[in-house]
Amino acid sequence: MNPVNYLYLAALLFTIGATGVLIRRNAIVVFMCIELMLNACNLAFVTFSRMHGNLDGQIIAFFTMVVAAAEVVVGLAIIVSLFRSRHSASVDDASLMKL
Amino acid sequence: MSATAVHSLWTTAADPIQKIDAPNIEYGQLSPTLIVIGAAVIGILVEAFVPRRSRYYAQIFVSVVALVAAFAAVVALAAGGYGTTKAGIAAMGAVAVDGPALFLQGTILLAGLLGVFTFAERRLDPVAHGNRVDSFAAQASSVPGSDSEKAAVKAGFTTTEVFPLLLFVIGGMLVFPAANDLLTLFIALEVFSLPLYLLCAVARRKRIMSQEAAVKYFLLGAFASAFTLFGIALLYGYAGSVSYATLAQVVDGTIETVNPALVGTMGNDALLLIGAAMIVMGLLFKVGAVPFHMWTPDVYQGAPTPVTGFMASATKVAAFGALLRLLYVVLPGLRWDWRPVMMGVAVVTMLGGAIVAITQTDIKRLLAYSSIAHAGFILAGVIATTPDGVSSVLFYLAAYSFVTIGAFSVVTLVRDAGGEATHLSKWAGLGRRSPLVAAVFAVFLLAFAGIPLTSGFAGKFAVFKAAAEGGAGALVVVGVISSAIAAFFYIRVIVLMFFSEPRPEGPTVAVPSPLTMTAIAVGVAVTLVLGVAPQYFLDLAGQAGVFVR
Amino acid sequence: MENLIALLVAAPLLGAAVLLCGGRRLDAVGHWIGTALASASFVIGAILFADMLGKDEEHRAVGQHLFSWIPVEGFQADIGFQLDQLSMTFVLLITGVGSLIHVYSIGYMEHDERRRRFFGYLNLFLAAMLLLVLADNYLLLYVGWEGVGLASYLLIGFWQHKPSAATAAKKAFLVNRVGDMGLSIAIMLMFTTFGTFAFGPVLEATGETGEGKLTAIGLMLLLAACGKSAQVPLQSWLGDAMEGPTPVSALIHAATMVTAGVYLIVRSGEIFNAAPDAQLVTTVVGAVTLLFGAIVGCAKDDIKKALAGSTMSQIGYMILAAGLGPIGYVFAIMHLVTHGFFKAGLFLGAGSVMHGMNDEVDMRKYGGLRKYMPVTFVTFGLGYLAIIGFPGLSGFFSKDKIIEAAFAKGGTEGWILGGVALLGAAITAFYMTRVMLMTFFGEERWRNQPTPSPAESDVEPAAEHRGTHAEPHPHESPKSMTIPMIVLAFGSVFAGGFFGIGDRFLHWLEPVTEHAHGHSPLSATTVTLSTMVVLVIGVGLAYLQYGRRPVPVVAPRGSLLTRAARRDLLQDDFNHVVLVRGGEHLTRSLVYVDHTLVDGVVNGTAASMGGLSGRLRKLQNGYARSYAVSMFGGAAILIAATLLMRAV
Amino acid sequence: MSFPLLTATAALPAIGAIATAAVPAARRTAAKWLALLVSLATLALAVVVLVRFDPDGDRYQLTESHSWIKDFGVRYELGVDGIAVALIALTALLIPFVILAGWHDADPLETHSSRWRPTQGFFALILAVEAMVIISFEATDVFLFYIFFEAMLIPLYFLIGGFGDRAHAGSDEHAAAQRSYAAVKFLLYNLVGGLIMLAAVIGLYVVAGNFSLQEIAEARANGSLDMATNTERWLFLGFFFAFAVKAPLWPLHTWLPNAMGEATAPVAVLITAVVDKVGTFAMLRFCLGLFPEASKWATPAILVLATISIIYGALLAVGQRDIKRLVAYASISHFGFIIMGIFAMTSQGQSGATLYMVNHGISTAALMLVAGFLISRRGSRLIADYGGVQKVAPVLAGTFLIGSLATLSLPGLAPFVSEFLVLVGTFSRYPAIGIIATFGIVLAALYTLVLYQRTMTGPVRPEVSAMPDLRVRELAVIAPLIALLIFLGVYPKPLTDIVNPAVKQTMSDVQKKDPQPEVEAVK
Repeated sequence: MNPVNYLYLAALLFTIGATGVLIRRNAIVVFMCIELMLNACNLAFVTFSRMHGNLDGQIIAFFTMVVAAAEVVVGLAIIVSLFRSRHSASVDDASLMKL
Repeated sequence: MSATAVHSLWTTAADPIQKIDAPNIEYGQLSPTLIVIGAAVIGILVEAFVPRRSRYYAQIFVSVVALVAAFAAVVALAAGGYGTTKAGIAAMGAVAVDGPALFLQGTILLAGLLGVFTFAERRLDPVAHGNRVDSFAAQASSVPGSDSEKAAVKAGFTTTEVFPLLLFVIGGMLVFPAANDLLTLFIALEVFSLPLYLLCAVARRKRIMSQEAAVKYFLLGAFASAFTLFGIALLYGYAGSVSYATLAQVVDGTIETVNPALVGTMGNDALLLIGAAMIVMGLLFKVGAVPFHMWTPDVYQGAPTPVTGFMASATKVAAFGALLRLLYVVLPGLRWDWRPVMMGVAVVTMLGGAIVAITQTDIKRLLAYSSIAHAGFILAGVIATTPDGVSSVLFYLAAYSFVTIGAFSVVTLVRDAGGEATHLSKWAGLGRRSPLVAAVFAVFLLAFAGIPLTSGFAGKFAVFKAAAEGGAGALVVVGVISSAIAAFFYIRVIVLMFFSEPRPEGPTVAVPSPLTMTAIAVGVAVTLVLGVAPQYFLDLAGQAGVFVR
Repeated sequence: MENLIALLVAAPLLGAAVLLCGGRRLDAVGHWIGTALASASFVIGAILFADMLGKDEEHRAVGQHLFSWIPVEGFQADIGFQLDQLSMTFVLLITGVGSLIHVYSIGYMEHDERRRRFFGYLNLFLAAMLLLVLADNYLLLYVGWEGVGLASYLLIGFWQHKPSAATAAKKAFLVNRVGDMGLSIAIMLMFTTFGTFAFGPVLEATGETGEGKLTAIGLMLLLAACGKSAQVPLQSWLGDAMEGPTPVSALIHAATMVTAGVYLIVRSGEIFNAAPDAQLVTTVVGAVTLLFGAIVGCAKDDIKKALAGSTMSQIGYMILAAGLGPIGYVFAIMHLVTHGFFKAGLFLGAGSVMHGMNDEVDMRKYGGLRKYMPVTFVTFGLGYLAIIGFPGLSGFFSKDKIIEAAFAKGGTEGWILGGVALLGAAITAFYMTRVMLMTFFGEERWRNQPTPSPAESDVEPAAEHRGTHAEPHPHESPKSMTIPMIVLAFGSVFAGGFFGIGDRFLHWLEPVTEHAHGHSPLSATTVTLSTMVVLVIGVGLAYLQYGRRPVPVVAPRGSLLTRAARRDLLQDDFNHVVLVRGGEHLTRSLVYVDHTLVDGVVNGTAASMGGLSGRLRKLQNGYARSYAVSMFGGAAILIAATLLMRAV
Repeated sequence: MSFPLLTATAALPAIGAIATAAVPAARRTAAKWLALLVSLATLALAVVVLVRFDPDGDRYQLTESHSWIKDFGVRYELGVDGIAVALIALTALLIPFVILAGWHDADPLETHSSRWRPTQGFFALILAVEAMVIISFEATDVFLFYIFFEAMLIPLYFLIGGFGDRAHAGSDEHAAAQRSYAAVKFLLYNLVGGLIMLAAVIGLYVVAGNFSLQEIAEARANGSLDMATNTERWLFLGFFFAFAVKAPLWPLHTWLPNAMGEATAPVAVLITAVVDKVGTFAMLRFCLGLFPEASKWATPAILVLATISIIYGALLAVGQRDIKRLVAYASISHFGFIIMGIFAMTSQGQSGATLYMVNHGISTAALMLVAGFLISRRGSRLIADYGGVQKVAPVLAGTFLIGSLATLSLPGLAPFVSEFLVLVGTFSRYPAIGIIATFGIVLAALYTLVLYQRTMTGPVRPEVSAMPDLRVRELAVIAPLIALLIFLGVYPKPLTDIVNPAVKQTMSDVQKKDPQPEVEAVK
């Protein structure tokens, strides 16, 4: 099957993720959507790697996973601490600072 | 592409992998980064093994030594001609060691050093239970207002982790402007972003706001870096490589051996353009350009002021460095596509930042918006696409970062019962109560406003001149107009400090330790020196104005 | 010898400087210093006069160049003097009458604690006036011109605590400034036309330029003359100027300064000769003013204002004569001199009367004063006879000649001008007789008059110390005042004859002004006779009105003309409504415009900027997701734009 | 190389400013004396400049030239022509009087905290302004000029906003609000002007490649640098705008009345008599020097604006109720004359304009300082609050009158010479404009005499009945100024001798010849 379709899939996933970030309130969910976007990127990388026949893309994918993991660590830490002090994970509640 | 072609690709890809020869790393040329990262690791070990009482001093020692050493290394490299004649690519093409890189690394290291000083400041907050305290939470994990927090304060805990975190940030920033392939760029981006998110979250006072700032910064930052990553993917797809050199050749169409498998994608400029745009967007987010600026005010306000100061200066330096390299090394062939777009961004950034700042009432938010406006000015220099443009931007960044750190350090001094008194109304009559502090802050504000004889003017003149020579006269006019608008609110603060009667319940000005004093003093000194006799530094920036390809 | 010329000016200038900077320690001797220096410059004048008489006509004009004043590329202004017969005439008149009036003032201002300053101002005036008549170029003349204006401003407003005085002074200066504008424009025109504004070169070169330019210059000079000499339409200030102390009115507003306009025109004779239109306008102005002043003079009950009207009218005669060109110049100057004598005398007389009457100025409260102040009566009477042109006295010769010249102008103009001049003579006779009768004859209306006097509202300090406002006790004035009056009386009696008989004055002045004998349609005798006739008529009418019938203490309402004349023929009202009110409205509205419009635009921009800012910052609503939206949108735009750039 | 006289003249007050600021809080009087001495020393140096300057020598003399910011093509180039020398002398002359007149203006109030040292600040700022003004007169490098042209706003801003007129109608808060409004308005107006000029300065660099007045002039002369007509016009407008704000020219004038009204009289003098001259001076040196063609192109419009300023300023002066604002509007009218003289493009006009700058400086100083003394006595700026002052304080009234007469440019006083020259110069090329402008002299008489009448004459008002006459210090301020007014009115030759050659140079810059009289009169 034509690998280009995987690219379309990747784009689709990326868009879904982005949309999720825009519409979901729960910080965790938002964060998961971001993870989804990262994975969309991974898919794109491996697809291109496959198309170009060089391995860079696949290596980058590994890096991306590591970065994603690190992001999870930091992100969850922050979100959890916020949750504990506010008893809510809604990103909309966190709007003390504005204007 | 046809199935057979794909098959052939597959077969080639499936060849038994020949043995990988070990990469050769130019440790000397990478030494600044290595030193800082290493120090950061040591810092972690310190956290693990050194007893709590002496950690603080140990950490300061490690950080300061590391940063000084790294700076010395940078100077040595520059002196060794790596900035000019011997400029080259290191680490198997991953990192460039050239003029801009070294100049920016030097700037970042100095900013970092001042950052460490402000981080380590322990005289401002009143002594709690016999322990001097800094601007960071006693125990970041404890819930604000909870008993555990009180206990932590009582026990005199302090979050000394901020120092290694800071070192990691600096390490990432050192790589960021030097990154010579997209992967390194991305990694560096994350390396300095993630610790920064954490640093935003650990304020001692107003912790809720601090955490909120961290969340916002984190979510939006991650969102932005996702875009960047996707952009990288697309560029990779376009050129089949993430190395700047190759990309540049492909973009220029000067590549000699075209891999047949790439013909299909290389023809597809959509990949290139969209990818480039997305990467640039990620960088614009970091520099805080409109419309990717909205995190700036909130984060600047919520984060602990020392962090804000460091972030405001160093992040801009690193991000603009990366942006310059990307645009000048990878995408010069695309100049006619991105220049108009960037011009648009620059215009809205300059005007937007200046206009919104007019009605701000919180000093930290005010400075945030002013930093946005300044990002616009710097973009004007970026757009010049001439060596002059590069050097002018470098100069501006150096000048700007010191003014910023100084200004935020002054903000940490003005305090009342609730910690820093950042609401402008509380600054009324500061000039009457403590003329010196007010005068110093006035100097910084005038530098921001670009009044002659301050570094701000020299920098502004440099970028506008470059832009005008680069044929962006319109930008200069807009820049001049927005400078006029911006002048209005800087002056408002000065009026407030000097011409309005002090409030009886007004804030007090804490007398800082030599650490913060150094930071402020250096800020003032650099501001005036770069304002009155900028030639030497202009020369530096001028020599450093050439990227290695 | 000519190096003395500078001293003429220097002496009184020194006096002014000393007296004004000297401070209180000079109070005791101030008046003596002032008088001494004034007389000194008279002596110098006399010496120079003697010297001049010694020379033959061609070489009488002498000059003295002091130094280069404003040397600028293509523009040369010098401080230099020129003394010819014309200037000399004025020098003698100014210093002579001036010195007399200094003497007179010693007595008149005796009780004023600011007497020193008064004399300082008088000296300043003398200096400026001499500078005016001695200057050898128009710019320096301009300096004197405004200098006398300043002096007159200071002296009219000498009793500054009286609002009326201050206002009058300001008015005088302003109206004069309008005239000065004319002078400065004239000078500019000369500069652009001739490249210079020194008398010599300009007047010699008149032939080389078009009549248009010259007419323009002439009219501008005339404007200046109107301001200084209180000619219609700029005459309104003279009446109010009577607020000043009487010696000032005598010296500045009768004898000397107000005649500067005549000097200017006669001095610029060549220009006017070459510009008939300008001349015509000049004669018209003169004729109109002549009647205007006379009519006003008939209606005023304030003795000084009546005399002021008369002054206006007499100067009208001179301007008229000057407008006639070569046939008139000499007579203009001659009348100027004689007028200087008798009008100064009359004013001093009036002052002496007021002096004896608690500074009462309303003639209706006078009457029958002749037995109380005989000297004043006699001198005043002689002055009276002189001005109405009683045969043999000064006025007779000088005025008569002017009327003759007016007819000699020829054509309808001639008839009209001549007629007006005659009519003027009649009215002059009328109002002067009126003054005479009301003041010195009739029953003593000042007895048991209801006090306080109307002068109460604004009392001169001179009166304050004289205290009592009860019934006045008319008495003769001290010697220091009577002697100058007597001297002037001599002048008013004999000057005319001395000048007129044998055309002495004509020959004296001819080399400067050149003289042409016009061909009068009427013989000299006819003119003289007709003058006599109108004279008798005028006096007769006045006698019937004021001699036979008792004069009411309170002025009757009077005819429309009378009421108008009392108000200076409504000219002031016109000014008030049109200029003052209009000006006030203009400035007030401009202030408004400046504040709302010019300033408003800027403030408005600032405000709108603030509003925009306020609206934009609403976008910063604190919700991370909306920030994300903006980023997403931004990214979309960025991508779209990039693609678009490629597309186009 | 010889002793850097010009640098010294500018540096001395700068150093003095720092020294004065450093005087400890308690030693207030010492600070005053220090400032006074420094200003006098500066005056001495200025006199040396005046002497060393040879009117018939090169155009720019006592020149100094050092490399400064190579990358911006900026050199530290100083040099003076006759015009600059005259104005430097004026500045150095006026500052001591300003300091002396403001002797007590900045004494701290009880309310001030002990660390607040207004007095030191006040005099230090004045000296700082002097230094910057002087160097901007000396600069022959556009960028160097620009830097100080802009930088001098800051000390002035603090002078206006920080040391307002204590005789203010209304409460302290109201006064403070008024003050900071005036200060901000002043700063923003001039800053905007300056920033627009900055754009033009950059443009100039792009076109010319350096900022040296002489080099650019030469380059234009020998054709190696030719600006496109439009470029030149835009650059000209950029420069002129800034100078017109500073000057100030209608309709950019509205900051001046506020600034002069709210500032203390000495500071007001500093603004209008010294600082604003930089604007007009710069028109003469930079607008005409760098952009002759564009200047000629813009002349008609500018002359119209100048004429409006003359009449408009005078009319508004008539309408004012506040003494200092009245003087401010009078100054606007006078600046109209100066600008008119500059752009009339005749020798008389430009010499007149230069003389006008000097004379206006002196006359306004005289009038404004006396007004300041008057105001400080009564504690009010409103004309209506005065009356009959001449009876209780004759000397004050007398000096005030002389100041007024100078303002209405009475012949015999200095301003007359310059005003007449300007009028003649304008008239000879643009008769209509010359005549309209002449109306200004009538209006001038109106507003000055009305002011004098309302304040000084009439019955004595009870509030002023106890008013003391001028003190020795105040006389020491006024007397020399008046003497100077009279001297320059009678014998301006020394001044004209210095100025004329410079004007000839400027005329040759713009390649204009004086209109010749139609008749060459026999001399």
